[in-house]
Amino acid sequence: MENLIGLLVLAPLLGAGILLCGGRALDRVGHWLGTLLAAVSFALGAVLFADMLGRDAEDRALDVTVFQWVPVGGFRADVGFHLDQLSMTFVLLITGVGTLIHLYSVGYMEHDERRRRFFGYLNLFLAAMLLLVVADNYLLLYVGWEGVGLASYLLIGFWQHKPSAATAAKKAFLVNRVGDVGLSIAIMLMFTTFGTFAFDPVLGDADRAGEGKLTAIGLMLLLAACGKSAQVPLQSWLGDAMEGPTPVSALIHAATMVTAGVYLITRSGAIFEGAPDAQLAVVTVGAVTLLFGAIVGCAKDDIKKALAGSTMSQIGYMVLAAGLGPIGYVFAIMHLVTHGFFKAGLFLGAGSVMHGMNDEVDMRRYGGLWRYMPVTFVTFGLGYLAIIGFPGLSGFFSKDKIIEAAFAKGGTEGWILGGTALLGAAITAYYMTRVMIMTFFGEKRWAPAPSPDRPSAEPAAEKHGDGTHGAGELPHPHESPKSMTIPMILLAVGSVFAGGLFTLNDTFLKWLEPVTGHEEGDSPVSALTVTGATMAVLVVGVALAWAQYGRKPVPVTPPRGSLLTRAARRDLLQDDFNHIVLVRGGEQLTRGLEAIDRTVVDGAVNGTAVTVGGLSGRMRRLQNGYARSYAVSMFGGAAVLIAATLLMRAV
Amino acid sequence: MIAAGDSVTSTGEAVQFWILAVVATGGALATVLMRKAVHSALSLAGTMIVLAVFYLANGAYFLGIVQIVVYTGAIMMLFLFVVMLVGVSAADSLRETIRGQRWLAALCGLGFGILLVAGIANASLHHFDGLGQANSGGNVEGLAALVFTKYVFAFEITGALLITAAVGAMVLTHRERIRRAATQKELSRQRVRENAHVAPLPAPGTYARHNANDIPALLPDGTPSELSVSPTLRARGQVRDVSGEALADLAALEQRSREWLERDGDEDRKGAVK
Amino acid sequence: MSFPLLTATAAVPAAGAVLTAAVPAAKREAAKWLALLFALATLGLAAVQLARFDPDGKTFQLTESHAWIADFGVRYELGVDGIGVVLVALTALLVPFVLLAGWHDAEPLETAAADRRWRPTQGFFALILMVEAMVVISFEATDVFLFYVFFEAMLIPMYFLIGGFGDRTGEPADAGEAAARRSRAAVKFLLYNLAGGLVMLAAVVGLYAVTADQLGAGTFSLQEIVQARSSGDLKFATVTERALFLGFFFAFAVKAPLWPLHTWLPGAMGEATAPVAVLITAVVDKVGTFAMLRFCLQLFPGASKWATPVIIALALVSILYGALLAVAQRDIKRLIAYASISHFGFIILGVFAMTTQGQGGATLYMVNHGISTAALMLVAGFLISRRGSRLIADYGGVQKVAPVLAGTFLIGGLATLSLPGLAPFVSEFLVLVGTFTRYPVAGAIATVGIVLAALYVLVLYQRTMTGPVKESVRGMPDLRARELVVVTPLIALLLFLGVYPKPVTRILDPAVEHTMSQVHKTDPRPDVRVSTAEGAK
Amino acid sequence: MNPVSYLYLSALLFTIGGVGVLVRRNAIVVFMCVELMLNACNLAFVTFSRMHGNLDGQIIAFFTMVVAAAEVVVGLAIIVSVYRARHSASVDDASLLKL
Repeated sequence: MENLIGLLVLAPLLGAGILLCGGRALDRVGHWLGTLLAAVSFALGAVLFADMLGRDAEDRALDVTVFQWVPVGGFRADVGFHLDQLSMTFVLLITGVGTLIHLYSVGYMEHDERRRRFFGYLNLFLAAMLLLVVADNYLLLYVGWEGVGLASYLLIGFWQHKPSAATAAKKAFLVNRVGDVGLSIAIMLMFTTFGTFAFDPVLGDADRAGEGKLTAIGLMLLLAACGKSAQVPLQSWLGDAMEGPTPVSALIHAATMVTAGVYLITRSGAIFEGAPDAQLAVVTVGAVTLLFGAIVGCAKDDIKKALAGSTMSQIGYMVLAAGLGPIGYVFAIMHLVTHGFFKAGLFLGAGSVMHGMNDEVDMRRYGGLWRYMPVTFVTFGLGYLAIIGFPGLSGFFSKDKIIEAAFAKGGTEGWILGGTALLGAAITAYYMTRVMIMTFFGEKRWAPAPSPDRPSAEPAAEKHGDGTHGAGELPHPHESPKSMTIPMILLAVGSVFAGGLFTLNDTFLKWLEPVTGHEEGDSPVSALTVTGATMAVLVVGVALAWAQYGRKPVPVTPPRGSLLTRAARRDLLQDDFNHIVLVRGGEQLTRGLEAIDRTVVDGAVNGTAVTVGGLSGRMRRLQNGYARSYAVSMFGGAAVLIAATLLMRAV
Repeated sequence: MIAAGDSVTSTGEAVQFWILAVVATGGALATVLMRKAVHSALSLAGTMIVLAVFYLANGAYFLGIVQIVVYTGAIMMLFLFVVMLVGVSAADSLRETIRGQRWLAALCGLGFGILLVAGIANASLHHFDGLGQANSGGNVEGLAALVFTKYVFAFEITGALLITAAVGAMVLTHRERIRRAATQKELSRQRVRENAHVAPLPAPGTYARHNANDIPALLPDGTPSELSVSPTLRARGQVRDVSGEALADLAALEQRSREWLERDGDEDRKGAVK
Repeated sequence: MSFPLLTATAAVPAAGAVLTAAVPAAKREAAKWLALLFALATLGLAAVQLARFDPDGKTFQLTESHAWIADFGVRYELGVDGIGVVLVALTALLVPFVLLAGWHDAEPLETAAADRRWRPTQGFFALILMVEAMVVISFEATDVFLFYVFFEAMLIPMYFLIGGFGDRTGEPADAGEAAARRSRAAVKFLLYNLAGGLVMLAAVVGLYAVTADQLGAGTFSLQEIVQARSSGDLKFATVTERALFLGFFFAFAVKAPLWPLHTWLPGAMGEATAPVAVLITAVVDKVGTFAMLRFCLQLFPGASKWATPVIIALALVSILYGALLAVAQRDIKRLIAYASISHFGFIILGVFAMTTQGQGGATLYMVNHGISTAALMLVAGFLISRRGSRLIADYGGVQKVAPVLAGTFLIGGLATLSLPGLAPFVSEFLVLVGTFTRYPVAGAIATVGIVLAALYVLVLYQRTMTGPVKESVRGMPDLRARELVVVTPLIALLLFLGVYPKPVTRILDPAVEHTMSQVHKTDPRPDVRVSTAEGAK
Repeated sequence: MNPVSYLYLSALLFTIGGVGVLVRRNAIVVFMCVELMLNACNLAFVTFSRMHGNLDGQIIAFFTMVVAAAEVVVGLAIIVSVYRARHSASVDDASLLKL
């Protein structure tokens, strides 16, 4: 059984290898091969899951060491896997959603000449992500961590001929690297503290280390999580990452990779529990991001960027929950899974809309699409209801639990966090309703297809099957092919029922409890009150959005808006801050250093050379070429020699 | 004449030394200071003869004779030959061209001399053995005994050196003829081909009062023709220029005739006025 | 007496150099194949060395020892420890690729074709083999003087390689100016390294004086000195030891190169052809860091400890400074040169962290950096040879026209930025961990270097490979078969060593531990003894 | 008189010869000055020979003479050939001992 874990990772890795190294011969079957291997991975995951269910709750973890990876002195890193309930949850989510999105991509990327490579990258991502969640030590986790970063880089920049895509990819990788610095320092700290960085000994003995060390490790892990999960202050890359193809946004930047930070924090729960300060930092980051993402999501007109803001905000919820400690871990993961379903569904829906709308991403040019794309409308609508927490759907259960847990934190802190979470729920309802209304309802605001000289946002679907409409024509919205709708339908099913299934009999709680532990907080408000409040803010949010966008026509050109709106459109000025401080400052710094290198460091060297050259130029004049002149020197030298001899004799 | 184990020489030798030392020093100074190489050579020869006398006085009879015969007689004559070859009349300009050379040389010389003198004065050389015993079997025999026993290797090597030097001198001064010398016919053809000096070169000056190879012929305008004298003489600067002399002679002749015919001259003038 | 394997490993390329140089002008192709044959033979010998080397055996193995200059105690003494044997193997491995990559780099100019005596091709290949021979013997020498001789002598062929052969950059009008710049770079390289070498010579003489004074007979033998020092027969005065250490270190720091002695490297690497640049940074410069481990630490452990804080500071400056300047470069090769300076900072940091992980990582880094820089630089060289320009701004969208070239360039770049899964990651992380355990602040600062590495690599990739296809790169051919033969094994090796570095660490580890024991340093102990005792499991 | 006076005279002649080498430009004269220096040395050797009572000094002086003769022969040959080539016997004209 243990050996299957390795195969789980190897299957997509093999796919990546074949697809990327194989020549054009694979162009015709490559995408199906990639999908097949993803499915194989899912099947293996399912087998392992079945096997795991067959065992006792306490005895479900599987451990296997494949080989010693880096043995140097006391430093031992192994390639070993640890599959427990937490990892299993992720494995199923990754392979399941991953397979669906592979399937979706078959249709979505049909006309891209580099489709084979796209599937290679997707497979690479799956392998890295699986490695991340099944690794049994932090260093191997780090490999997966950077691996998904690489896959994300390659996929965001998949349409490399678009400078914006290449820049976005670079930005994503760089911001992630900043986070990675945190993870690597955390690993180093673990090594100095524990002499190892495998999960078992580190987490088992975390309580024996000093609080200071644990806080330091915790903060570094948080930095890593911030980078990967796009949390404030490292959130700026996620919006730009929407330059990638939509399936990528759905899989990597919504359902799986961005939640790796939550996995990391949950996995390292033992460390955070020993470091309350670090936990405080985690909940702070979660709460801030939750609002930050939500506000950004309200202002964006680009459908994908609005969804990206939403993703940020939802992950904020998860991080907040993970920061609460044992009272929140389970709900963080539960929200993560349900979010994986509905957000992937929403993105796929968005992709489907764009597919039918000449790759238009501006919601102000949509409108009234429900009539033209019924399947997309229904699945997107179910996802929408799930995310805003409509009673009975997935999001309702998971989000509700998180808000409860936030209140249960207790004290002023609890009130603040709970309040924030509630406010976030309200804003979520508002911006999601806004997206829904602007896209599917209201009058048509379609605009002609972009002219060829304007780089298209999603070049994948440039050549449509019928090939009827070119530049300057109005789009003809149509339903997407089966390969795209089937994954959407399946994900919609997930987003409707997953939450209920998990909550029924506390299945999910019992499933995860052996790994993460769980305790009930003593909430100052009852669960019912929380649910009521959540419903209330939900209604308020939806109503506000309806009042603003549903009752009167949406202007095609965005109004100037308030100061906050304008700031939110620019990602709350984070990018401007980065640009001024980091980019400009960095440019100045490197240019200054370049000048210093040229003038001071190299200048000193060259200066020495010039000085010596000048001196020898002067000295050279002594060499006038006249033999007699040299003879004088010889004669004088002889005299000096004699004098020296005599002097030595005298002394 | 030579007292063994003494510290003072005889008075005669002292007198001889003081007189001849002045001569030798004078000769040496003259060697350095004379402008013409010939004079330098002669002064040097004088100094060498004085040194020969000193050798004799010091009991080095063989060396004294060799000094006179070989050094003064042969080597100095060689010098004179070369001086003649290069040009006996060419006098050195004593103007120094290298800045500070003369000062530095004087300074170094002075310092060097002082050091040498100081060194000799410091050495305890008050006693001398004399050569009475060494020369007892005859100076030449004594030298021969040493040369052919103790210094035989050096002697042999010196022989090799001399031969090498002789060969070297020949090699250095010998000019290899690379091509066959052109015959007269070929030379004349070449002149015609090049259309230069088809006629023979002008002969050197043959004047009423001068007809020597070192005097250039005069061109019709009175300037000397460089072509008429040997290039060797020209290079040595030994060409005598008589162009000015002829004109001066002419002027002197006119002057004298005018003086002699003073009246006629006046008459001429009167006639002219008339 | 057994077969002198170590001598043979150096003698074969030397003989190859002589024979290649003697090939007549018209037989250029034959000269190339001859040189390649000899390089491969050397690789074979290096492989035999690796096979015969027993990691658990004595420190120095396969030793050879003959009297050389008996009056001064100079011996022809060869021997390899784990580090030496691996670096010999690295050198022998890279040179065939360098030769293949430079296959057409030294063709005679059309204008000079008439001159039948002009043989640049033979010269180029012979010089590379000569460098190989000298580098190999430097890695093998256990006599300080012998090492010094070849450490200096390799400057001569390097000088001619840098000064004599440059990129073909289209415009013949610029040729004169380019040649002048190249010549300046070569002279700078030579003077810099000679200056370092002279300081070292003084220290070598000083070492002899000390040993002659205290042991009765002067010696240059590393093993003898180390033994005498550990047995107490040889005691350096503190000041003397420090002075000698600085003398050695200065030369190695120039070679390595360490900030602020680095300014020769960008010029030399920028002006030389890509294969020669690889030779500089991947092979020749390794002698500097290798010698720090072998000579500085083992001969002068006390002084090494004394100088550590300053050297660590300089290494940190190197890491950040090199990376920042790499970001600012407009010239592809200079960018890679500055990146190398940053990487050498990591290596030196690891060496002087004085932990098993640090030094093990640093030695592994030498190997990995050699391979990764070779991959990146050679692909960059292929790119440059296609367009005839080194300026980043002259490229754009290459990915579209030459996807394989772009892909290999990206992999080389990712290796340079130490992506996990590729070889340099393992070594870089080991260095960081090793440093961190003893100097947490330095380790943390050095970690910033990995962000900057990502910055310069990705900026380079973005500007050259992505974006709209520039007119100037349109129609650019993709990698040819010969070029693929060069790049593919390097990339395979990067992947293999990234996933399974154990074969190399297995050999390096005992040697590193030996060095550590010479310096009397042990690893810091972790705060918490984990319950499962030793190891990660 | 003490024979040391010969040594002083020898020193004086040597110095004069040395200065002559330095200040004269005519190669022949320079050679003569060299000869003068050699002779001064010979005088010293002969004097020492007398002081020590053996003939070794005279032998050396003898060899010096031979070597001087050889030197003069070659030197003058060189002067002649240089003169032929450059039409000058000045040592300053051959100022090629520089870059």
